[in-house]
Amino acid sequence: MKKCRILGLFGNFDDAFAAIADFKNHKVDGITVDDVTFLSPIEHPDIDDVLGPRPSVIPKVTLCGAAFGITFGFLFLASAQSNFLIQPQGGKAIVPLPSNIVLTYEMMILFSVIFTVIAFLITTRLFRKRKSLYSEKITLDQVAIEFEVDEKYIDQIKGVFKDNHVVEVREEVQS
Amino acid sequence: MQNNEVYKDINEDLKWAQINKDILKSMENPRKGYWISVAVCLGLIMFAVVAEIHQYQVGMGAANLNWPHMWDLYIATFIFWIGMSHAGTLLSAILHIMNADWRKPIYRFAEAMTTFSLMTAGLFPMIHLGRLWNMYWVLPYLTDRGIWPNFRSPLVWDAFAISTYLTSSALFLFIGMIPDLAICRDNARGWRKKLYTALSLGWRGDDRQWRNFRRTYLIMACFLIPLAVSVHSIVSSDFAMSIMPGWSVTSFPPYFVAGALYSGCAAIITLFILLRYYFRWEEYMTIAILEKTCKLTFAIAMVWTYLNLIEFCSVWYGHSYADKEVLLAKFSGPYAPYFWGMIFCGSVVPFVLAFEKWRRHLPMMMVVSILLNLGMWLERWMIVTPTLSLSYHPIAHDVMWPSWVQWFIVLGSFGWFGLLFLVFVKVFPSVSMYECKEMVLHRRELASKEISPVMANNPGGGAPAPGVANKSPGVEGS
Amino acid sequence: MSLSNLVDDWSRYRKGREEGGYHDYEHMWGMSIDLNKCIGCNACSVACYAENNLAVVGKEKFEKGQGMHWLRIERYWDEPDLGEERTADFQQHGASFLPMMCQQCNAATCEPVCPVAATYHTPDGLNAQVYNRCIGSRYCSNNCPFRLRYFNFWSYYEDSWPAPLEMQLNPDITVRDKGVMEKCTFCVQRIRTVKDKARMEDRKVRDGEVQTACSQTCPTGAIEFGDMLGMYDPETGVAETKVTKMWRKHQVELGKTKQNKQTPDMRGYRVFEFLNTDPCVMYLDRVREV
Amino acid sequence: MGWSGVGATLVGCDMPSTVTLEEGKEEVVSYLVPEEFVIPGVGVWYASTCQQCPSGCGIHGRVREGRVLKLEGNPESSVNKGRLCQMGQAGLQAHYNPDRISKPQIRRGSSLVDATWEEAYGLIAEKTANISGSKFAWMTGSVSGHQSVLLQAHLESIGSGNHFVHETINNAIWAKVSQDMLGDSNPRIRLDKAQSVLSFGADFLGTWGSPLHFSTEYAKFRTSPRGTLIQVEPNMTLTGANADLWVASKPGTEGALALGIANQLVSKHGLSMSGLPKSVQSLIRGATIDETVTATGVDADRIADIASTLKRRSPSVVLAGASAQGHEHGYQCVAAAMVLNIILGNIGKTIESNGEFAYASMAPISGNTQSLVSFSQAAADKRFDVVFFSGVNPVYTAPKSLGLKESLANIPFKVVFSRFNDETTAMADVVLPLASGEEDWGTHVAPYQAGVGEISIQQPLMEPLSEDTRGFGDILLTLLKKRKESAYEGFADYYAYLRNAFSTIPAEHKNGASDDEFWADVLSAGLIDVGVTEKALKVKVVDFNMPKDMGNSSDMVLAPSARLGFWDGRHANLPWLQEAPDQISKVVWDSWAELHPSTAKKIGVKEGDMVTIASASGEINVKVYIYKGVHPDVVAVPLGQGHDAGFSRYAKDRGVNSLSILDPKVDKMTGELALYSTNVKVTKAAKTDDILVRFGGSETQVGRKLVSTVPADVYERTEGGDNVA
Repeated sequence: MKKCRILGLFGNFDDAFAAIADFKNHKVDGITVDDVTFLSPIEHPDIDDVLGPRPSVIPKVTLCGAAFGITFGFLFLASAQSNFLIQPQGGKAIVPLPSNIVLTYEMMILFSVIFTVIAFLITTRLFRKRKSLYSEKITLDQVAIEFEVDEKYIDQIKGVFKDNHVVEVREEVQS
Repeated sequence: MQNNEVYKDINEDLKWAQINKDILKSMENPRKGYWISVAVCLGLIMFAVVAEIHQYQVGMGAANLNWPHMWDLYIATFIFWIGMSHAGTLLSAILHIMNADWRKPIYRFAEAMTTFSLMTAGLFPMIHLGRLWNMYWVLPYLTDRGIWPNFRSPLVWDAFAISTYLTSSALFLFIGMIPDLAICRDNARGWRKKLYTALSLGWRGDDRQWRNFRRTYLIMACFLIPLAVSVHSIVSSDFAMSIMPGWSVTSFPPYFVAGALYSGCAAIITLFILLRYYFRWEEYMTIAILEKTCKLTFAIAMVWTYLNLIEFCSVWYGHSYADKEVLLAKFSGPYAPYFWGMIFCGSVVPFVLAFEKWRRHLPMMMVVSILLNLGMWLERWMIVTPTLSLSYHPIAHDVMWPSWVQWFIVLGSFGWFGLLFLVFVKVFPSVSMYECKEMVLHRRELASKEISPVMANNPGGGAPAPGVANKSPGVEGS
Repeated sequence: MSLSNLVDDWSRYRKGREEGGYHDYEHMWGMSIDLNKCIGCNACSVACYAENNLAVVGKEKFEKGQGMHWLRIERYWDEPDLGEERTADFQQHGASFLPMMCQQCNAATCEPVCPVAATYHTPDGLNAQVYNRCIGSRYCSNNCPFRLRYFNFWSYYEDSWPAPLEMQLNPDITVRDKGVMEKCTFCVQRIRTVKDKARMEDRKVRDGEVQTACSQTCPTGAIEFGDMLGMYDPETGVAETKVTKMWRKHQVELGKTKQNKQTPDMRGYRVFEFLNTDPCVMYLDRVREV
Repeated sequence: MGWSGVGATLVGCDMPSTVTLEEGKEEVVSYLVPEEFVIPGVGVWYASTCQQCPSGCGIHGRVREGRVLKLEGNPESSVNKGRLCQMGQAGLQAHYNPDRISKPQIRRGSSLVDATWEEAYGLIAEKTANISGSKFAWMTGSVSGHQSVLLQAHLESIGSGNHFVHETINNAIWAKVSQDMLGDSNPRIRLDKAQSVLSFGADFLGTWGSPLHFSTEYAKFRTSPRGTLIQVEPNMTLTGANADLWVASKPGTEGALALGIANQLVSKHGLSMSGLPKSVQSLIRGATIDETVTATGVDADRIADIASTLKRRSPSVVLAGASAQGHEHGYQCVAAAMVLNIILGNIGKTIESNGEFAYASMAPISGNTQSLVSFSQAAADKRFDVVFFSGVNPVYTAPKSLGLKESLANIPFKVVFSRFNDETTAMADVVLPLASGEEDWGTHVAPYQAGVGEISIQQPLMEPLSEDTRGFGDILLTLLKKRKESAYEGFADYYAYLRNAFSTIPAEHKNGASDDEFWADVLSAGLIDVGVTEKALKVKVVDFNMPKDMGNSSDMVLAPSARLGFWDGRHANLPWLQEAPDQISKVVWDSWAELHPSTAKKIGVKEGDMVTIASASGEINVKVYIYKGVHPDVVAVPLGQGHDAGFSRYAKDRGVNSLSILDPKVDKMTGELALYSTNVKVTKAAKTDDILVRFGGSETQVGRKLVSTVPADVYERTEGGDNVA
């Protein structure tokens, strides 16, 4: 039982979408649309409809970032201010809300952004060693469908690709 | 409707491969003009460095600052650069959220402008410090002395806001660039290959990446907008929070933000024309987009003018003699020429933008945009200096003109900005390729929808009609 | 310490809130300057130069407005209150002199704007300037309506005290280098000397024991200097000093933007009172026979 | 930054608290601990006497680590009662001045070269070996105390009586008039008693008599019941700037105005002239209001107003100073003022006797300008072979028209005792470097003392900065020893001499203390009151006449007014005073010409422009300052600047010396230089790049309430009766 990776390059979105539609309709049993990895030079506006709903955690992370920014920001300021060796304000508020609100606001944005970016880097699995199955055409003008499946499906998948005027097919057997 | 045919935002028949080719070309072997401009920038920087070293050694007196003119061009120019940084956010964030896709070909360099003008602005607070070497005391770091900056001070707010803004906008610029970096990676060789491989972080454009990319980009845009507004409000509070006549003006925050967007847009027009001319990017930086930008600028110009009037009125009806004196001094005092210069550049010149004929006339737009920025710079100066010359205590009434040191450093800042930008355009794609592709695709679909209303109620998922199919990119692209 | 410090600070803050104002002052140094007596002779100003190591900047720099006169005598020719006289073709009532030193505001506008807290309010009620903390952002000076803060635009020490002039420098205070803001301190070194003495002898500082250089030298005794804590905060039971009496007599009170005097004709006033910086220096109207 | 924040809360627990050294804790929190918490060193205070002007104020010097750091007034001193003026404060800079002469110098050919004291003394001894007294002269500033005693002794030892005592700023004529009319050259002025003061150019807050003393008196004068000050002068002095009524009068007409006022007092207010000689009475009768108006240009109701004020607000004092006495008929002007006093019956009320100082030999000898004139004459006549100069700078203070500088060449041997290489020193044959006022021993008797006879002690506040400077007393002593060893061999140095002098002081002054205790007391007090012999003023009006033509020429008049600051120019080398803005014009580091706006308009100049002021005896170019405090026919150029390059790095190339272009006119009666009687032509000159630097961005308060003024009656109503001093 070997895992095996296959990638089909298509000349345009419509062929690719058609192929995906086929998988949707279980042309190959055992393969669902969820196994499809779709590579493209741009994000096609209709991609969600084609591939069906696929969730993203980023907004939640951002929310955490914001929350952290607010709490940490304010606490940090407050602790710093209240630890001032000499109270420089001669009787005025030690933890002045107006200025702290301003600064906390900045902190919130800063941490939200940072968290978002980190989340992005993680969820998109960047920094990974590049997969051998990749065509530079993808950043040019072609789209691709990739599967990582059991050996036995390969031929059927190829079939579906062929039906939808695939331009090029690459496969690779993992040891 | 002949015109609309001529002036399209972008030509939807543009081939994707062509886009890659055109943009990537801009990053290759520079021409003579490039090196000349680099040399000029370096020259300016050199002068500024000399001036700064001199000032560092002998003291701020070298800048011809005095009592009561403790601040002058440094702070004015600082505000100017901060302001300029706002345009990038406007184009990339606000217009992105508002789905104005004509921004796509031009927002990349605008964003770069944001980052670089921030990097320039950041220099000025340091340059203007009397004890530059203790600059870091403004940051809240732990010391065994157990002391912190004074969080009440608007200057500390500046430090926070600007560092936040710089971080965020730099990240925003970078994230937005990743897919293009991938394109560069796939087309580059040699050291560039290594560079882009590293920078593109292994982007391969699969649907997961795109999906999260879109979300991230949107979210960051959402945060960047309030951030930009807050940053310039805070900068304005350097003045609004004081009690000096002509500074403690309640309407300053919006006034500053408007001014910021204004100068930013003007700068974008300038760079737009330069890039279009230099890289022959008529296909991407089209007259239609320029027109849209100009209209936007005009709108902001009017807002700015309005806020200006508001300020004058509130001072006038405020019945504070000192405020009135400062205002009158601006009108008729020694600073009057500069003040009226600012009014002319800021409120009169923009009316040129109201005429289609001129909007499409590139040299004219070039001149106008530069005038607008000049006006904006004067505005900042007219905010800072007259108040210092003429505040509450008459014994300190005095007029002072900046010395060569200040002028050199101010000019040098333009050199510094220019240099950063010049490096950018050669190392990074200054037009967003993937978004141009999106734009092309989108326009094409609109066009196709015009052709066959059937498509309108037929979501892209279904099998496309042949007529449409052969319009899809692959066929022509390959 | 930080926790205890936090608690201290907080309780002090609460206390201040309840009692309406800051009440942990040890002193509240203040002045009253009688413009009826001031003859504008400059003695105070020069005394200040001598006491506080003020740099002599020379003609060129003075012309640029980079002089370091902590205490300046302002001279005005007009008399707004005797308007009609302005049209006369002679200066019939002489000049109007105004000695101006740091007003040591209790609600100082310079304090909140300093990014590094280099200027702050001491328990003595003084508006302190920490030279070695100052980074020279000069915001404080910009925000001082009296323009009483002076900046070291140059390294004055290099040529202001050619030998042996430097032997005159007062060792109790520093000579400031370039890039630092400075201003009148109410001769804080003198205050310290007296406070230390008082502490040694385990007693309170007596009235008139501290004298600033200007008030000590003033030929006509126009400048009164003393502790006003008794007036600011009666609970402390600090005795009424000469200065406090003057303030009371002229019905001027700290912490007011507008004085409501029983006898409006009493001469006391504070410059730019309406700005609510709450200066600790009261001036008494100049008097003229008209 | 985030991590540091975390650190703040977690790690923060062992951070130093707000402790300071004197609280005995170890940690010193730098960077937020201000000057406030530096522990000041403890200074030691020594009493001495100020040498900055002849007034002889008592001072306290703060000494630390053997350096004198600050001067304050000596509260014990009746002269300044613990106060000090800016010149006194700046005494430190005269002491620490970088341009002080540190070695004796002897002229070799055209230049002065450093020498040893032996050489200098040797040379002096040789030159004065067998000189006839008439060929020798001393020229000094005002001198008193034991220095005076030794100086007289030195003159005797040579058998000479030539002692020229020169001060440009003096009230010699006032003294003369008082002597003639009251029998006391130095009457006591009771400002504290007076209800009104009419001052004809007597700048008693700045330069007249004993400025600091009168300033303290002025404070009393101004407290309720508040006295009225009326100042009549051609250009505003510090006193004028504080006057309730400032009247501009053409120089020379002060006397006429005084008589006019007298006339008013007699005719309108029924004061009697009995006791005045007929001539004076007729003078007064002659000075009708119209006469006076035409003569003085002061309008009638103003004169009437002054008269009634003097009557109403009695007792009053009428004073006369520089601008009144500086004329060929200066004596008459002052005399007229004194007559006013007599008519107003101020003698005995506000003008009393100061008494006679007990020890005549130590009594102050006040300088004048007559001595300068006669000395220049003598020098021109080649009457002297050897002249000693000390505490004077005649080459600077003498008008060029006296030709002193040239005639000094006629004096073969000039010895100058000096601290600075001033104009006179530059012409010396031998320069003896003097110790500064803070290094020297001495005793001084203030020329003006309010009814007391104080001998003020001058003691060194620190070691001499240069071992090659000598005290004035020491030098005199050495010179005397060289002449008659026997009399002075007992005294190792001047200190020994003084010490001895004080041990021989009559016992009643020691009130029981042992000799050493007494000496210690005197030193710590800084002075000793030896009392005065009472004497009463005897009014005896001498008759005088008032010339009809009082310099009413078409030309303008030059007013070389003096200021508390540079004094007669001797302090131009003190940076503090150079940088202290002039009290009136607020000019720094420069000299200027004061013009009335109307005059300026006529000449066509505005502030900062250059004008040429030309008299018969020369011309000066100076920048103008325009204000309403000067008579339209007068151009005032305050003294102080215009020194030779050698004098001081601080006075170098600064301004002009207005004394230099004065005409050689003198007061007919006393021979005093007529400082205020030089006619000049003022014309616009080419602008130079060197600008007039003034302090202050505004001459007016532009609507702010900075200095507000209340009428005196309001003041009386609210604060009448009490004296918050």
